[in-house]
Amino acid sequence: MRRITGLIALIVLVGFLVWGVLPPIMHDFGYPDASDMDDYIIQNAQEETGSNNVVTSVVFDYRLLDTLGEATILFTAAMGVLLLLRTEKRRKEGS
Amino acid sequence: MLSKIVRTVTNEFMLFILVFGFYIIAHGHLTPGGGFQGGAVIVSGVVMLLVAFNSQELKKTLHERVLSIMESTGALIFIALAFAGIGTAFCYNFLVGSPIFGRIPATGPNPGDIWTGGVIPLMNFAVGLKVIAGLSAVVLAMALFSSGEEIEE
Amino acid sequence: MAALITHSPILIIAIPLLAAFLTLPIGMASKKARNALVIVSLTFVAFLVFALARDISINGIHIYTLGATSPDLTTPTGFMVPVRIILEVDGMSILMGIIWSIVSLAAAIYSLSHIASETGQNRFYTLLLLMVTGGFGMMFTGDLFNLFVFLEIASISGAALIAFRTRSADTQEGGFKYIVVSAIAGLMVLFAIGLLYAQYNLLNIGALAQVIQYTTLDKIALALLLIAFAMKTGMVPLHLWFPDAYSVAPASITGMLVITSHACMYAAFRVCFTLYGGVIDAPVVGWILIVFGLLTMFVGVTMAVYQKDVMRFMSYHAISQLGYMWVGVGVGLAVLGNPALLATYGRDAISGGIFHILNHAMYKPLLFFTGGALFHYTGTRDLTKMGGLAHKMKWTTILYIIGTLSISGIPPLNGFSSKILIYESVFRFNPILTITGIIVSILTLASFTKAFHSAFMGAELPEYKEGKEVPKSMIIAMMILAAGIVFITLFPSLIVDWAIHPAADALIDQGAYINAVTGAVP
Amino acid sequence: MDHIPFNFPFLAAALLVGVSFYIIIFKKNLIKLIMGVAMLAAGVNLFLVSLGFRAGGAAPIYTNVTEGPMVMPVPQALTLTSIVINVAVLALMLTMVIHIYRHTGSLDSEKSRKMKG
Amino acid sequence: MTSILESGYAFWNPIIWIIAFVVVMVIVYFFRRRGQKQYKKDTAQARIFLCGEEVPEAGQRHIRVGNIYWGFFETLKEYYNQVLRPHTGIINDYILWFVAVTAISVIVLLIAGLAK
Repeated sequence: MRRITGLIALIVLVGFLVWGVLPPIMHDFGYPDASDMDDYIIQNAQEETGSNNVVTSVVFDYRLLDTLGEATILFTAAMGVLLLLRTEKRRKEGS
Repeated sequence: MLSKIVRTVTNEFMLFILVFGFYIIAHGHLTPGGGFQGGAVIVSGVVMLLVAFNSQELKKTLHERVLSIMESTGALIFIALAFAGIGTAFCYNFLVGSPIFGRIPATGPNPGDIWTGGVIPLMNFAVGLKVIAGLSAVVLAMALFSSGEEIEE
Repeated sequence: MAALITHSPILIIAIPLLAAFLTLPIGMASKKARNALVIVSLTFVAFLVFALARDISINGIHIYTLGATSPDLTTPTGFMVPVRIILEVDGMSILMGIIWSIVSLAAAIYSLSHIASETGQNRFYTLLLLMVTGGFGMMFTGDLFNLFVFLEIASISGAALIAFRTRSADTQEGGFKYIVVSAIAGLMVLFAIGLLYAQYNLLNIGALAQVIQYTTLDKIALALLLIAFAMKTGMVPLHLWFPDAYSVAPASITGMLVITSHACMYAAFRVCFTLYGGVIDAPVVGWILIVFGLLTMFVGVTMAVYQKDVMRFMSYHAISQLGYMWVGVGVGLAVLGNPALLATYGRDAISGGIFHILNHAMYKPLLFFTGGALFHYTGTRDLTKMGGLAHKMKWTTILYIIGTLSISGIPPLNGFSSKILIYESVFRFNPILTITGIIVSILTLASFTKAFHSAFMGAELPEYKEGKEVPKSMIIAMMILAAGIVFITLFPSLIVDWAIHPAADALIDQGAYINAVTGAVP
Repeated sequence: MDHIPFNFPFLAAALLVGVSFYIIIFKKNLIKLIMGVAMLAAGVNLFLVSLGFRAGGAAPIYTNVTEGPMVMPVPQALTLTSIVINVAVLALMLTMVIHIYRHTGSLDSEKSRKMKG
Repeated sequence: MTSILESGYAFWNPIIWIIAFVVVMVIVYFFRRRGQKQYKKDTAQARIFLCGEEVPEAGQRHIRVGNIYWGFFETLKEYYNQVLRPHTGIINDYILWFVAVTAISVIVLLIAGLAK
């Protein structure tokens, strides 16, 4: 019972996803519809950030807050792992 | 702890892995790569050490405490660089045009100049430090925990 | 001061982050300095939030472009599309921000003594501050991918905090369920962002809302976004992880998790009203929200009556209260396309839903804190082992009574004033919704009476003869929230005029949000 | 360069998402479930990074590049961020699974379950 | 007056409600004053009377949570059998519900799009 319903739901959802990414609905691979933002970045990245690597200039200048959050997430994960794997031997105020 | 051959080869290769990782970190604004990628390369070397020697051996040289301090330091440098531009706007790339990493490369294809990029190389180093410390702390903690002995904070 | 206000959106996000990075080195040196750092930073953030709220009530939407040559320069000069990340704070965001600042401060104060006997406190406070950062980022950002990043920050730190007490297996199970659910919801959000990016090559919410077409891909993306955020919110039938995660966390974290689920609800509203506002098939989506909201209300409360674990019991009540907000805002969304009905009762329904978010954010953390106080006193969450605790825990009893009356909508407390807004506006849309709401309210009162009797009433049990009232900081934290409840109780229309109606209008008025980004005339 | 039939990279991403959902739903082993989450992340990342491709485009790096179109940089940045996020999520998941196995001695999501109802 | 909340049909004012509540309390207290005078605390009058039986200990006397609302659950047993079935506590089921609800909502949205 669970298997049947699960398979039906899964097939329906993935069917919609596959249908959505096929050509009539999604743009052809390699020929995107719009690219204003990326064209602007490719043209002006060198003057604005002085970096040859446009991806790095996006990561560290145009979308720096995302990168800050990403570094924060890595920090969070390290904190969480070290928190969960901490010693339980000392009962006194640890860390 | 694996055989002596493995340990010796690991010791030799660790040097090259470190050099390669730091190269990727340092040239993040010129060639593919950056802080995260180079840090991951170096952490892969740490994992190699972890396989060759066991975790107790590695624990003598790498302490969680030191690694946590290193990670906090990297994070602090990163956010401090982000804060430094707040005169104009947060995250502003304030070093472009300044004497430090301030050169503007010629528009279009060019051979590349290490002395460009403003805060980007510095942030690459901060992120690299952070990734090295954080991921190796995670890997070491997991290895120690699953090898039965508890880590000390 | 003016510069402080100008930069306040990013400062509110960045100061807890900076404090989080500083917590571990400082905490290794001294415990008192660490606690002072946490409390002071959160207090300063709360002050900044209120200053920003005052500025927004005067000057309208506050916008902040990160890394631009000037913070209000949203698009590069001579270019129509925003390239950088933009923080956009309007009435709705700042209302959520006010809630989050108050509750996080109360939770930090509560933690001071609630986890005083545990190890690993430095990392606990670090993760708490990171969670605060994630919540503020979710509420203030105007960029879809940035929303995803902050959602992940809040989820990961929340999961690590849920599993904080590693000595028992159920905490690990709850944290694991929470992080799996969060990861999958976040990835589906990311997939939807990719679908939108593929068509419009934009990530900014305002700029997307200007050009969005409601094509087939947009419909799939809308479904993915809506259901993913609803799953993070705890909407029936996607609520199954909710009690498992909330009941095992430390009580202070549970109080904060309630607000993170409200933040996900805010994101869902933002997607429905602002991102798709102009093109959305409003009645259909509105009815989806209403139907799931009714299910949420009813199933949540009936499951709550059944529970015997005090924290699970309150978690199910949190679920059922979330249903009121879905129904209220769903009714407003259903009539979004019809200005006459919107003016008649749609705006009131949205206001009621948002007002209920505010009230729920005051009394549900209070109730979770009292549950944590019971756990702190008795060492168990099992209601069948409790009894006669009112003899020892006088303050906790009084605060529990306040929360109970408020959550069951007993006049004159604040729960009533938001529920009557929802009831009377929703009644004109469809009376069934109001009747269900009243039945759920009655069941809520019944179940809380049951819990109150079994935990507090009765003669003093022999096993709880010794022991005294919970420490002072826990009482203070509960007092803060109780004071908020009393204030909202006494001046409901003050709150509604100053905070709730601007928030509802910020949701309804899509053009203002878009203009703030693109500067185009509506 | 001509069109790739059936948008093959997008199709692969969607199918990868489907396969990983199958794993997550039907495999009771928690480690397999985590593998499913990792595969889901891989599918979404493949979708994101293939969004930015432009036919015949070079990598958006000006160092000694040949003239011509460049692929979009922003999807690559988003993919980098999402990869790191998923690394963090997986690390935390594995930690919790280690604890669950320590406590219950089972990796089966049904046997190691303590809470229900 | 900042306490009047205009809600659709009518208004809601907590101040007036509190004033009325206080007035009623005063009246109730007045009635209570005129009650039985010769009631004395801490005497045999105050002890619990259980048909002359011995009153059990505090631990036994307390009605635990399991016994409250027994009739409610007995009446709604069928409903609870139904509503408890999805609450399996297995993580796989949670994701299955997510996939199912997403699929249903996609179908609903697309059909609604076709309809107009």
